[in-house]
Amino acid sequence: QAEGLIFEIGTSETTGVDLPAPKNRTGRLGGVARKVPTGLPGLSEPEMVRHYMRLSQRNYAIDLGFFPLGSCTMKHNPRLNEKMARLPGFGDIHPMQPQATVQGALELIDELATWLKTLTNMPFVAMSPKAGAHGELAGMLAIRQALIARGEGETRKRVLVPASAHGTNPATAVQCGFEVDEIKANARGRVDMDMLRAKLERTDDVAGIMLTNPNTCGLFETDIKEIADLIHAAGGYFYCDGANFNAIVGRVRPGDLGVDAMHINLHKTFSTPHGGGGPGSGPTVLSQALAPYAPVPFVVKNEDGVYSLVEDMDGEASESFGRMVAFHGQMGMFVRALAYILSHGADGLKQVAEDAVLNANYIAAKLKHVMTPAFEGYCMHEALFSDAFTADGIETLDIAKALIDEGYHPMTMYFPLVVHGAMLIEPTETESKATLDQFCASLESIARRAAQGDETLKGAPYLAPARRLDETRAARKPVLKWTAPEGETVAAE
Amino acid sequence: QAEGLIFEIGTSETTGVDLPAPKNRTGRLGGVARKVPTGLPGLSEPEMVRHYMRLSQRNYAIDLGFFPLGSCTMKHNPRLNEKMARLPGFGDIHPMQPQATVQGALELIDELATWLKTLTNMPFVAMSPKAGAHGELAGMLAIRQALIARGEGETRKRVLVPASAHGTNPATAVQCGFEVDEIKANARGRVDMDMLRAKLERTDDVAGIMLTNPNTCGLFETDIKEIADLIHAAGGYFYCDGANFNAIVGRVRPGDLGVDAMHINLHKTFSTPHGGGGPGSGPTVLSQALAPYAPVPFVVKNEDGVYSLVEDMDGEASESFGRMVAFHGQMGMFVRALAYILSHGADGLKQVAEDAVLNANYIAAKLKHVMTPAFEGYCMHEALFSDAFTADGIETLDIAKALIDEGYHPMTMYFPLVVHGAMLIEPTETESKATLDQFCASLESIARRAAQGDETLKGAPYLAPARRLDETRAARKPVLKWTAPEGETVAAE
Amino acid sequence: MRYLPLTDDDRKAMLKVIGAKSADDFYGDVPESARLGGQVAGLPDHQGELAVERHLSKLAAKNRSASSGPFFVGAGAYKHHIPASVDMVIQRSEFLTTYTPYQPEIAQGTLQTLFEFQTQVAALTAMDVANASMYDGSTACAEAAVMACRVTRRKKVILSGGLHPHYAAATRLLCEAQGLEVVHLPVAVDGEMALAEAVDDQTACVIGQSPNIFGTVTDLSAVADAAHEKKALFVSVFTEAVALGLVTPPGEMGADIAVGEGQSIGVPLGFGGPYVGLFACTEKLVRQMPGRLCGETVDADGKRGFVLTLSTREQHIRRDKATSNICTNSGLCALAFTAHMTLLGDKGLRDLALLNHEAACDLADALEAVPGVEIVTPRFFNEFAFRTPMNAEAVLAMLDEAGVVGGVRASRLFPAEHMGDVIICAATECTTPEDIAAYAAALKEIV
Amino acid sequence: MRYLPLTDDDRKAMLKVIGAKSADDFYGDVPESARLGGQVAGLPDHQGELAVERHLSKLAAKNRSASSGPFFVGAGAYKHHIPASVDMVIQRSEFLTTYTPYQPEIAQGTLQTLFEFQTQVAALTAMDVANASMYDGSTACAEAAVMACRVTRRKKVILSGGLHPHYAAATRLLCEAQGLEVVHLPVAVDGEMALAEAVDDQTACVIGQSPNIFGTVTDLSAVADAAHEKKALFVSVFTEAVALGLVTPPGEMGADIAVGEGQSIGVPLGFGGPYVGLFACTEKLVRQMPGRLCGETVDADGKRGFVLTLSTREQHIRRDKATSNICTNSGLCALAFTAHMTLLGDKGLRDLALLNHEAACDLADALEAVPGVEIVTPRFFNEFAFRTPMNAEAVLAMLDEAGVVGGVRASRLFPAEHMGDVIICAATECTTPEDIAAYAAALKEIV
Repeated sequence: QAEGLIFEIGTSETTGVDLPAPKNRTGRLGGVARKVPTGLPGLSEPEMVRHYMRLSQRNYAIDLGFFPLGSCTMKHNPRLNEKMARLPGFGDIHPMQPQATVQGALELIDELATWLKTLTNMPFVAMSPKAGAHGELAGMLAIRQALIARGEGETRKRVLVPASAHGTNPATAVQCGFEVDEIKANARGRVDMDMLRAKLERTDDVAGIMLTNPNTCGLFETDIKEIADLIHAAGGYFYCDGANFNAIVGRVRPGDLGVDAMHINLHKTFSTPHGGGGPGSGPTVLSQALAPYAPVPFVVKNEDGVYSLVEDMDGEASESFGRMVAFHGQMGMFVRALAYILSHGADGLKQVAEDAVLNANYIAAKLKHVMTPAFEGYCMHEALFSDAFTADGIETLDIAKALIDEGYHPMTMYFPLVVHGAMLIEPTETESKATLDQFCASLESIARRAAQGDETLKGAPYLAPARRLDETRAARKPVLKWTAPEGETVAAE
Repeated sequence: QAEGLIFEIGTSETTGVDLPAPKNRTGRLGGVARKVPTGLPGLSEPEMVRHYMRLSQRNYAIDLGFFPLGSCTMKHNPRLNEKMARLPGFGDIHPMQPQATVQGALELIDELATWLKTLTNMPFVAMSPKAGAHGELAGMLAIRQALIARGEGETRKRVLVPASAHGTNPATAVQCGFEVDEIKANARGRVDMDMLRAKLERTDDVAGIMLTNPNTCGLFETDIKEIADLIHAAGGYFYCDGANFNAIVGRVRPGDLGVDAMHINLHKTFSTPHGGGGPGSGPTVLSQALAPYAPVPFVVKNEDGVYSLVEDMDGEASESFGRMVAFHGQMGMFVRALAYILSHGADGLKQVAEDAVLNANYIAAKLKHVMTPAFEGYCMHEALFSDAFTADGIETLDIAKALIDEGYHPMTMYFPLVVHGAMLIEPTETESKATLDQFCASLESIARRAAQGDETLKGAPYLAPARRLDETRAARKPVLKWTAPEGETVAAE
Repeated sequence: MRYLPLTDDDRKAMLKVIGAKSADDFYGDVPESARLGGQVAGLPDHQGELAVERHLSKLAAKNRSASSGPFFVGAGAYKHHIPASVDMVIQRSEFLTTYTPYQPEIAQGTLQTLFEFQTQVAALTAMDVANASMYDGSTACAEAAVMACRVTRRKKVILSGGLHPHYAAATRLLCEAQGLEVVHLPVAVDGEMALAEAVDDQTACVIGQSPNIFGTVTDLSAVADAAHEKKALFVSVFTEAVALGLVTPPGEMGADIAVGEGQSIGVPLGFGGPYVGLFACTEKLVRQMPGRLCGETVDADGKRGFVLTLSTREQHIRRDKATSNICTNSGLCALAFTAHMTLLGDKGLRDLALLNHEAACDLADALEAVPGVEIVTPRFFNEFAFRTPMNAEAVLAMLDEAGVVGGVRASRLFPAEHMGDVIICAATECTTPEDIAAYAAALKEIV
Repeated sequence: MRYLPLTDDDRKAMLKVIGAKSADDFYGDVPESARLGGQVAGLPDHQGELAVERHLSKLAAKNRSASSGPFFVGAGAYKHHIPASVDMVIQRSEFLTTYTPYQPEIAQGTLQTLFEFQTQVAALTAMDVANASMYDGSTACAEAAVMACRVTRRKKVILSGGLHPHYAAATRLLCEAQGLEVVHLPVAVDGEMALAEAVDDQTACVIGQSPNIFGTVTDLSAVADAAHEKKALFVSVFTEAVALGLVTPPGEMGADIAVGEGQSIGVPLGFGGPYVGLFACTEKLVRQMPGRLCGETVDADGKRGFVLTLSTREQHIRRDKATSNICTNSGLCALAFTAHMTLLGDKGLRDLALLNHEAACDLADALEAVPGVEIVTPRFFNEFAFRTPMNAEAVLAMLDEAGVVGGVRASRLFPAEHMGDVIICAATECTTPEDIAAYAAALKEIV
């Protein structure tokens, strides 16, 4: 059943490519030559294909079934998008080609930027961030630069961050030299406004706030406009974590809420495939106040209709905070996201948000009698439960693993931290009612067993490609690469 | 676990395509309008993708593991070939476009034809047959036409066919109006030459012989040249079934053996994917004697380097037996086959044959002590065993199904008919020694259980997506399509 | 070499186990005179992937793809849009790289899709049952003719003058090889109904087509009635499967056998193949059908499952008594068809058909407005013939220069007929108003 | 709409279960002023697949692809051939459409490939350990700098003058945001060794590149020694991963951290992203690494398995104490890298590297023969800089007209430097003798 590692099945003399024989000319290397062989194993193509096909069968995926991983927004990845990204005119162009030879690429970036700006009602978007957390970095660096431009770069260092924030928020703030000041959630799962007001009694050290909306409890921040007003009044900026934009896209424009910066995870809202852990893409929309500090490069359309890249920090970009990455961002993801956006249109994107929210509320409604809803009232795109309903000894982890045996990917576990044993279920808009009904039936049955203290849950999963894995062991004495068994120096046959 | 039928999960109002709204103009139809709705269910794209992905998981495939289905030649299907077939210049051209706009396509057909002719040392190849059996038809129709041209079309009707032949051979002969006269195999698994000579005592009714070489016992017909001479002396033609060309490609040219016609299954020898049952492609090489009768259309290269299609039965094709299919054959398979051929080259194809034969003999050598080899001596590309070694009550079927539980596709069962409980194992050249060793160990263990009469074999497979299926029931009262349950007229929600 | 996993060390070790000295030992039965000294002469050695890709890309670049400009060629193959997810499904390893489902326990994926395919084809054609596909429409037509002769024990097959000439040729070839008589009625744009007149007591079947090669759609119910009156079968042919979303399907007309080309749904143009032949018939004829059939059954646990069935009709069991010599279907193309049809559904198919018809109507309107052009097809779906005041070959060549691939000249299809001024052209959902305008403008320039 | 499975009937039924009247009910918390009456204004409605495909194809057609003619652009991204099987692997549903392997029991496919990836990267760089990939080479470089400061508790980062300027910019940005000092040595074609002079007691790390932005390869062992003497770290950067098959790898030079771009192996040019950052270091620094790590363990049955590990370094556990804010890797690109590397193996990689070097040597020979052209890179792998007698921008524009994409002008990379006459060009296994001849001929015409 187990598939061996390539190091166990390949040899360093085998190769799955047929290259012309080199002439072994190394004359211009100046003797800077590798001495230690890599020892890397090769496989013939049939062996290589089979290795990866077999390994793939040990994965679960959205193409195979329901994947309600809260906050991660696992929706259908249309195959048209893959096809488009592979057009030679997109997939096979070099980031440093003369700009005259990549006008279509620049136009595409501009077109996607226009959509993002219009959907958010924000005047500028930085396209180069490589992922959501990188987009946070872009936004916070823009805030930092704006404060420096105001001469307050050294004094305003405090960033307010709710306890329910994604871990990336505080981490990003720190990466930008800020200090994190935590705000608690109130009983309704929103920002505790009293605490916020208290935190803003002193204003001269306030850089801004990082707030997720809809927040990580799956709730819309009711007081968001007041929060924006308060932070602006305190001289700070409002960073909105846009990870959950999927719930409001096409229905609510963050620019209308007073946001100064917000990253958009293209894979969450616009369905670029997550590929088992990336790549992401995190374009960051910016308010008029922050736009001048946006990173280079960016695309501008000239009056003659020609697109150009602003790469240097002069002219239009003289106030830019600088360059975040080598090239122009995740072009491959831009193509996919635009294909998705054009396919839906403004009407379809509104429906996306509504169906995502409808699906989540449906799950919440169907399960509220057997599980413990974390908060009252309607949720947005994800339903959040605490583990209060479980019997002693049964925890969220057990329920998650039991779902695997029922043929589902588990929900997000233990996040947000503000809810005990949190279970965050995000169905997304691309699931059918039939799927939700089946899932709810399965989860209901597991929840009942959890409530009754069914000990067999502790052993789950029983039917997965692997049984429960020992994570403690992995961390205690990390084995991070394959090592040849004693006596073998290179890969074995 | 089971995946519902589309009729059970879709609705006739759902659609997974977004088309512009039609205007419902039907003015030029003249009232010839469909009255009964199709009732066909549609699925949204996410549902459609998941349906097929889940179903796919109920299949075994060469990409996943060893597939030693004898006579079927399941070898690695390179993905380059798929990529090439999808180039718009091949995949998106119409068979009836002006010939000036498809010169590259005609050149490709000509280039592949040149390879096939050179590899077989035959002067002509009919490219249009759609599959192996269709290639047989091409060859036998050419023979029929040649006999008609000789004025012997009505008298020479007898075609000799060995008992071990593929079922398509006698069926094809009959389709062409011939009568089948069966020849037995000798103890060495080859044509019984005495019987052949006896059958050829009368010659005036002999149309030809249909012989598979290497034959379906996986053996090279030792007397093949004598057979060719005998049939020619009798005034008949020699049709060679080329299904097993994989064993000799690049090493032996059928034209050197006296063959008049031979089809080549592109999927077997040249690795075009078999797609769960087709499409095939069966170009048929023809000797000088039969070339004039080849079917239209065919490609010729003019002196000015321009390629043209001979489509009409005049000029060069005035003796043609006619047209077999609507267009030019399986172009998509031609592209794949040529990609495979160019990748291997003449040196690689020779290695293909040798490795295929080596792998088969290796299996034969490893298993001969626990199973019963059908014949003595070396085999070609497949190893053949009889069921003589099994205990009473255990049969070939049980061994095959037990192999499924070991993670393999079974070998071919009960074919060729000349061997009792035949097990025909064809590894092909694209399997590694490690795979063969593992397979042999598994089969050896099953064979030992079969020899001991282990009754649990009768219940296999236990671990497959389905248990043993009731084929008798399926045939007794055939259910060949889904029918709505009582009370539902169209597809259900 | 990249596709061959054995290393030289492996080969040596394996030869040792076998007890052979070299691979030459295995070829000892090859006649001396046929043993090659080395590799086959006159052919190049192996090449890397980059080199092969370059060579084939160069050839591909010499062809003009149907999507690269205004394109109006039909005549039995149609340029339709194929959703990307359809190609993804057929590229799935488990579908692409498996064999005929001889071992049903590990082939339920293929078998269930075939069962769904059969059901869809039956519904589309409004027939009782369908098989798991044939090579293409033309061979399906030929098989239908010989099947009709088997069923009726008669020897005469009558083909309409509107039948696709390639289908007619393929049918004639197979019939005549089997000693059957083929009567081919005069070529006619609108002559399908002549079949009703032609049928007699010796007739095994009449074969009519709607839409026919000139695009003409006809309700052939009267032909079916006439045939049945003589105890002959009516075989209904189509080359454009999308048409059945809108025009009267074979089953509604009383067809005994319906055959056609399924390429339009899910299968790329691909210069003519591989395509997917559709074959359906009435319940009572099922045991005379050629080709593979998939049927429902249960497994040892009583669970629903699918198997190939009624294989006693087939060559691998019946050998010289088989209903046909066919040993394969067009599995992967059938999968593409069923996957695309599953996306479409009834509503999608009907809309698609309407869009096709509307595009053709727009095209006809535009061409009709060109002085000297006369539409000769009286009723059509998405394809029609028109007469030009000039030689059609010359017109098409000039259109070609203007960047418009204008259709097929009737003289290519019917070299023996006097149809030098007729062009057959098709429009589909891929045809844009700009394409149509370009066609009309170019034609106006020419004639 | 094709991606939305809910029907209107479903929506109604679900609202009823929930007890809501319409979707509007769910948005009751949205401030009045931010509630849109209808859909977002100024944007078009949904389009079918054909329309979207046409629009995007049109945009794509406005770009000149690297494979469409002689192409010599490098400078941090390289045109290499990617085997078709690599793309097939990354398009596999189970890899493409899954998430970060948070539930290892149903993510062993992803996890094992990451473990294999880490091992390959460690072997390629000759380092002890590697992580499961970063966004790209430039961000990996920036993370290496801040990591070095964390490890050494020092605040000074010294960048060589041969470091890719984009890498330098990204590194400077992150360092300065964290209050770290960045010293950038003068831009120089062959100045990596200057790092050895520059390192002092305050230095957290020196960052050198080989091959550097001008293509110069250098054995930086002496730089490593000098850094270690001052208890600073040596960070070794590369932008062309294929080079490591032939030139001295970071580990052999004594690097503490090796970072680079992995695009060259398995990842398409794609206008600059997504790419795959490689990050490796010595064993003792592992707990200070940024990014995801996959480790070996066992499951409840004692079988080998893999999990994400040492996540206590990461933001989702450590939050504001994390080693980095990075929350994703470049998983799919890492899969492409590892799949391609698995095809190559040691032998394939070495041959590939040799072919690259030989192509560049041939190119250098051909350009050197053009009067007035001077190669300025003293030792190179597959990329070098040359001086022209004219303005480089003008030369490149004229080359472009001749159909040759000749490289990158140094003035685009270093606008502040006086390098107006320098062109940086690269050759790979995709470069043909004809490409090189075309380049030399065109250049001869121009200068």
